[in-house]
Amino acid sequence: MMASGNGQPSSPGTFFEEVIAKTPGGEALRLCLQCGTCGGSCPSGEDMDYTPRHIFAMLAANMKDKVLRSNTPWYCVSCYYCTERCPQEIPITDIMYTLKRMAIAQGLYEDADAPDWSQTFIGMVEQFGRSYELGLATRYHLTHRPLGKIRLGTFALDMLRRDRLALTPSSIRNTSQLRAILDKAKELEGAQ
Amino acid sequence: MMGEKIGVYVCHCGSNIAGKVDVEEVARWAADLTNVEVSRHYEFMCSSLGQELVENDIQEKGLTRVVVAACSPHMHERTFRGACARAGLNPYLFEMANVREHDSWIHDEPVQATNKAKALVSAAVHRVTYHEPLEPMQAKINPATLVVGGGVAGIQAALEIAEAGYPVYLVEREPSIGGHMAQLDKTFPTLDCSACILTPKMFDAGNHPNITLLSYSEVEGVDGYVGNFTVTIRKKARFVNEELCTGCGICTEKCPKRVIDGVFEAGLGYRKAIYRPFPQAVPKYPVIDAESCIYFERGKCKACQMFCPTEAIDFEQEDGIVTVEVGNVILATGYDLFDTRKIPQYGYGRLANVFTSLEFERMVNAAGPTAGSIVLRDGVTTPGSVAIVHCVGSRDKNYHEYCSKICCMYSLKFAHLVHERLPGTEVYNFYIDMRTPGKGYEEFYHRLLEEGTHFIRGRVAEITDAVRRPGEEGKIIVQAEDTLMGAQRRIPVDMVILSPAIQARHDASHVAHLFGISCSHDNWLIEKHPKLDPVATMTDGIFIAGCVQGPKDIPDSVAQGAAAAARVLGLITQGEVELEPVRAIIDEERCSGCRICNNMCPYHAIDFIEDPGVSRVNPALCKGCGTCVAACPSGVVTGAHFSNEQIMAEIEGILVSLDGKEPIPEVEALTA
Amino acid sequence: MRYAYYPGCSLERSAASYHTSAMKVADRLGLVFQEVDDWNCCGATEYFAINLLPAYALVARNLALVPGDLAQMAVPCSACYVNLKKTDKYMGKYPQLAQRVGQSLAAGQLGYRPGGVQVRHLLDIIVNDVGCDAITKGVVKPLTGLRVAPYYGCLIVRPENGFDNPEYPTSMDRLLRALGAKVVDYPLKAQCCGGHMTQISEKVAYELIRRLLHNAAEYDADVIACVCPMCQLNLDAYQGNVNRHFGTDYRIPILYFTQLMALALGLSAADAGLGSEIVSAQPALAKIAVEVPQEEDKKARKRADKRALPMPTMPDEEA
Amino acid sequence: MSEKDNFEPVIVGFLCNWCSYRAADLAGTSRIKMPPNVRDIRVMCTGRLDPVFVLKALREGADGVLVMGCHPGQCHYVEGNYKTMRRMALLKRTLRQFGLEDERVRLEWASAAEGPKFAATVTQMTETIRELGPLNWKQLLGGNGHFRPVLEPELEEVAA
Repeated sequence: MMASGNGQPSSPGTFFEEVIAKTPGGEALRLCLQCGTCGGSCPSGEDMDYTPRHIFAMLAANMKDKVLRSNTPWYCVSCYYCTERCPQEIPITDIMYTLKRMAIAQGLYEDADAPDWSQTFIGMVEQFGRSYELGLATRYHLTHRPLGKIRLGTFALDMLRRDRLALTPSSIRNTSQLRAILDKAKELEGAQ
Repeated sequence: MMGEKIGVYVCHCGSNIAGKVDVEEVARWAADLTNVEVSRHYEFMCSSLGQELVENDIQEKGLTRVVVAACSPHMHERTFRGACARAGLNPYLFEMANVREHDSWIHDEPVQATNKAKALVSAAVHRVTYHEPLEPMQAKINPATLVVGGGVAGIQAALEIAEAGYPVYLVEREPSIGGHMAQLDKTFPTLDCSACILTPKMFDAGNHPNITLLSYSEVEGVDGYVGNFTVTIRKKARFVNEELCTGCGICTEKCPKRVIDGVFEAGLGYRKAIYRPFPQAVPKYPVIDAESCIYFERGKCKACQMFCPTEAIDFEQEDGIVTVEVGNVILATGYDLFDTRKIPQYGYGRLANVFTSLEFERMVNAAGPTAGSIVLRDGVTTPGSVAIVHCVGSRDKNYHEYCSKICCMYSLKFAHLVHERLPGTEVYNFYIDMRTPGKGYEEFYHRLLEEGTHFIRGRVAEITDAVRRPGEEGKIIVQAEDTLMGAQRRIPVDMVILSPAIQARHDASHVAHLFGISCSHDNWLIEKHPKLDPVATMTDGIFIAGCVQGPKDIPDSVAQGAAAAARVLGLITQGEVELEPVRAIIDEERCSGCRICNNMCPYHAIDFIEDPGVSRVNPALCKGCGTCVAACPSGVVTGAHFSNEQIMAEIEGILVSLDGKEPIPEVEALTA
Repeated sequence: MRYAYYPGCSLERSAASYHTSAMKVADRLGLVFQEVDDWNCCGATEYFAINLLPAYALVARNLALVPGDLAQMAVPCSACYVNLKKTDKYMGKYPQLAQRVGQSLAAGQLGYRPGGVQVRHLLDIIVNDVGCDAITKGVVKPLTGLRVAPYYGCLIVRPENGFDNPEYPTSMDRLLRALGAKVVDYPLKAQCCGGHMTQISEKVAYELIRRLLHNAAEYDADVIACVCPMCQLNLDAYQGNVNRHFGTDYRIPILYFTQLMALALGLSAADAGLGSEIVSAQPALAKIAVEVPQEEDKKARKRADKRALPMPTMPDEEA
Repeated sequence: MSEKDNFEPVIVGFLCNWCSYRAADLAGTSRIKMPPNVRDIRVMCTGRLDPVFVLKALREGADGVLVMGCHPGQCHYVEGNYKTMRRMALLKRTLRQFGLEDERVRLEWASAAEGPKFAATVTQMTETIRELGPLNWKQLLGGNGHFRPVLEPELEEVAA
């Protein structure tokens, strides 16, 4: 019936509007001042293709391909410093999650490491209801990063020696209930 | 009530109303309402032609009531009441329907906006039928004025009024007038010395025959209304007899107790327990700070008393209460500095060489704790690099959403002072946007560009001493995104100056409440109109000037002080004012004397009269809120201009059926 | 005091020492923790990157499983804590999200009303419900002489949780002081440990870990105390990798705050879950068995010259 | 269902002159859009609000009543809004006994600076009433719509 506030929901269907719509509280993105507090605060900001602030300028310009192909969302460590410090209260960490989801959904990412790690992790959780470090690590490293396995080896060995890696997966009892919940959620999300 | 002749006028307000509301249709529709004699629409009702339309109809058609559907009554009620009065109709037989602010400007759909306009017009027509002629009350204006706050705005206002020949009471909370301006060294953009231009004004204010200076005093209570305020002021004990003191300063010299001066020296310097904030203080008398005085703590010392040549020290002195009668009040209570400790990532209080702007002002001041040298917290080392951080607590929804207006300019001034005093020192200004609107301000920015200041466009993320890479050891590292480069930068410096937001005084809402005016959600006092009436308030006789209304620089504060004085002088010259006759009246014949209303009244305006055993309203004290009217169990208190029948009629009118369905039968008022 | 208890996947194995010590300490402090039956993974920082609604539904299942008689839930892992707390908060803030999460839960015959469970970090419960005074009373073996760097990391304080300052938290400082330890006040205590970056970009992750170790070492910390299994894993298990990567030689043991509590409360090394840390805590802990005289604070302010300018005081400053 | 969809609620707003009326003016000057369902009546203070006004509005066909005043502690007349708070609480209790949904009568605060809050409240209130559907006052009272037994103060009868 009406827009909240006097922000003009201009040109619906643009990439910018899509990101806003897919983020709880995403409306605040319209308020970005381009002050750079996020970029200055980010612990991995030095290694990002574009700082978060830069990404927001690109979002406003609907540069979908460049944004989704950048490493920026994947280098977000979810430390929430940006969200906490943002003078306009933009849920920046949540927006990074939205960009990751959109990149995966549209296959628009350059380096597969991070998306694959997330998907491997979630695959485990959906199967067992719990995460399972050894299985996760081996599956991820064997499928995606065979060259990294040597260093992983010492890490895993240290962990195993101190009994900190489970050899068998732990599982919840009611996996069918969990599956039903997640299936319904996926169905609802797909229907949106 | 029947047989009234009502004129209805629907304003187009250019396209402001007519662009959404079908004004012709509203006028046509209103013509059929009961008692409506004439219904018109016109392009600009507030124009002289529009007003003449009303005046002619009153005279030619014998209208007995007038309704104008236009903007908010806060905008033009007075205008149209004037038109009625000129045509010989009592101005209170007029009612306004707000179809602009409350309708055309906030709704998009024309049919719905038109329907709402009809309902609002119908409400006004129903209501105005029950209006009664009222006579405004007259009040004499006491020519004395109270000015609260002795900063530059208050001083200016006090001097203007005093010069015009009228008495002024100037109340200041601190021991001396002067305010924040007295703390500053140079003023932007001209770089003239703050003390040199302010102290003569302070001296004049302190010595003017028409100004009664009440320093170290606070207002405790305010009673009355425009023209006739009674103000109670607490004069805090100075423990120094002003009659005897010559201001020689021996007491301060001999006092053995040294404490950090958190007010005038902004925490960067010390003062004694008996002190004068600064040498040019007005008045010249010192005060004893009882909280740090050794005598008050342990019962002995009295060094000051022993050395005082005129026996002016009086440990027995107590707070005094002064009551003054004034006609008008000017509030110029200024601002507080944002507490930068609320942003822990900026390190203030943890990293020694992070300073606030006011600390730096005192540091560069030749009369300040370092005699003007720019040094680190150790008091000796000069910095080789300085970072100046803009927008600390400003433009940030977590603290203050507004721009503090003066920080860009004084931050530039700081950069200039560092260049001037410490040539070769690197200066970095971190800013979000450089805001330099003002005469000579942008030119000053250009001067700083020439002087070689490094400008980094990016809000500082954090300030730390945690070393990450070589070159950072022993430095304070300022981390920010250089947004013009799109990259994170860490700049190691020796000194950081934070430019904190200016915020409303911590007790601003208390002051607003005391004087019966309102403040915004961030506690700035609210002016009557942000553009056209910036120094008046919604309460007649109370004016505001300077930073109490919002962030301002010195020229603006002075201008407001003078403007408020001009408004007050206008009222004083007028001699009398008209007061709205919106008052409660008790029908003593029917009053049961239950006294419920007596306690309801926040102004103690209702007294119980023992003899006939009824309550009576004192019209001079009543402010017309109507709380007693709503509370009276016998319904015998009438709120003039807001009577039960007027409001009941308005309710009936506003709920008029608009969708063509059966009108609601039985429209008699419930209390009828 | 009774609480529902959500351990999270890490505490089952990789952070078993956290679980063991937390349980023993809780027992000693009279806290009753009832594990949420058949709880599932919170999705860590991964699920939100894949599917939004299923991610919230996954977390909400845990909230829905909390028995009705328990109003509060204790969570030892900061990542689980933030997910559980955020899900509850967002369900309250965004009704459409709450409705769709509700529909998903209904598919598993479950339901949850936002605000139904108050999600609290274990540290919050210990510091604010039990209180440092009560803890001091229970200390039988004070950690005198042990220089402990409290490491909060991110997710326990951000996004703002209301129980501590998101930039400069002090809860654990107070707790460790109550245990008799010498608390190292170092600037990076709420900075990021790198989270899952060890799996994505070693270069980025190792640099983040290095910064923390470097800063703690600069302040002569004997041990770093942490509140999250992810932080512990990154700082402890990757310390060797970081040393190899940068040619450094950090040997700072990383313990859970509950392990230090267990020791101070007089529990055995086994009850404290000691021995599973990869960087040995032996040399550091030797300091508390042997009473060592209290050291001068390395970063203590130099005695001020009389020209020195006064320092602003902090409202929460403690002697 | 379809009737509910076409239903445009009519809500009477009682606004105090100093805060909420000015908040509404501010919303107007700021062009903040909101649904046109709230029609407002200005009173000097919400303290002037006789509970009978609310009943009158409901009886005359309003589907809801929104009362807005200054924030507690910021009343232009010192404490009129505190009195309103008490009166509204009593009124709502009475209305509840008659089976009126609680959401139909609402007391809210808005300072003169809170134009956006005013707009948000109007929007929210309109949506709430739209959900509830039209108010059938007569049916609620099971008679001719008159509310005399409760409304007319006994004193007046005695006096008459």
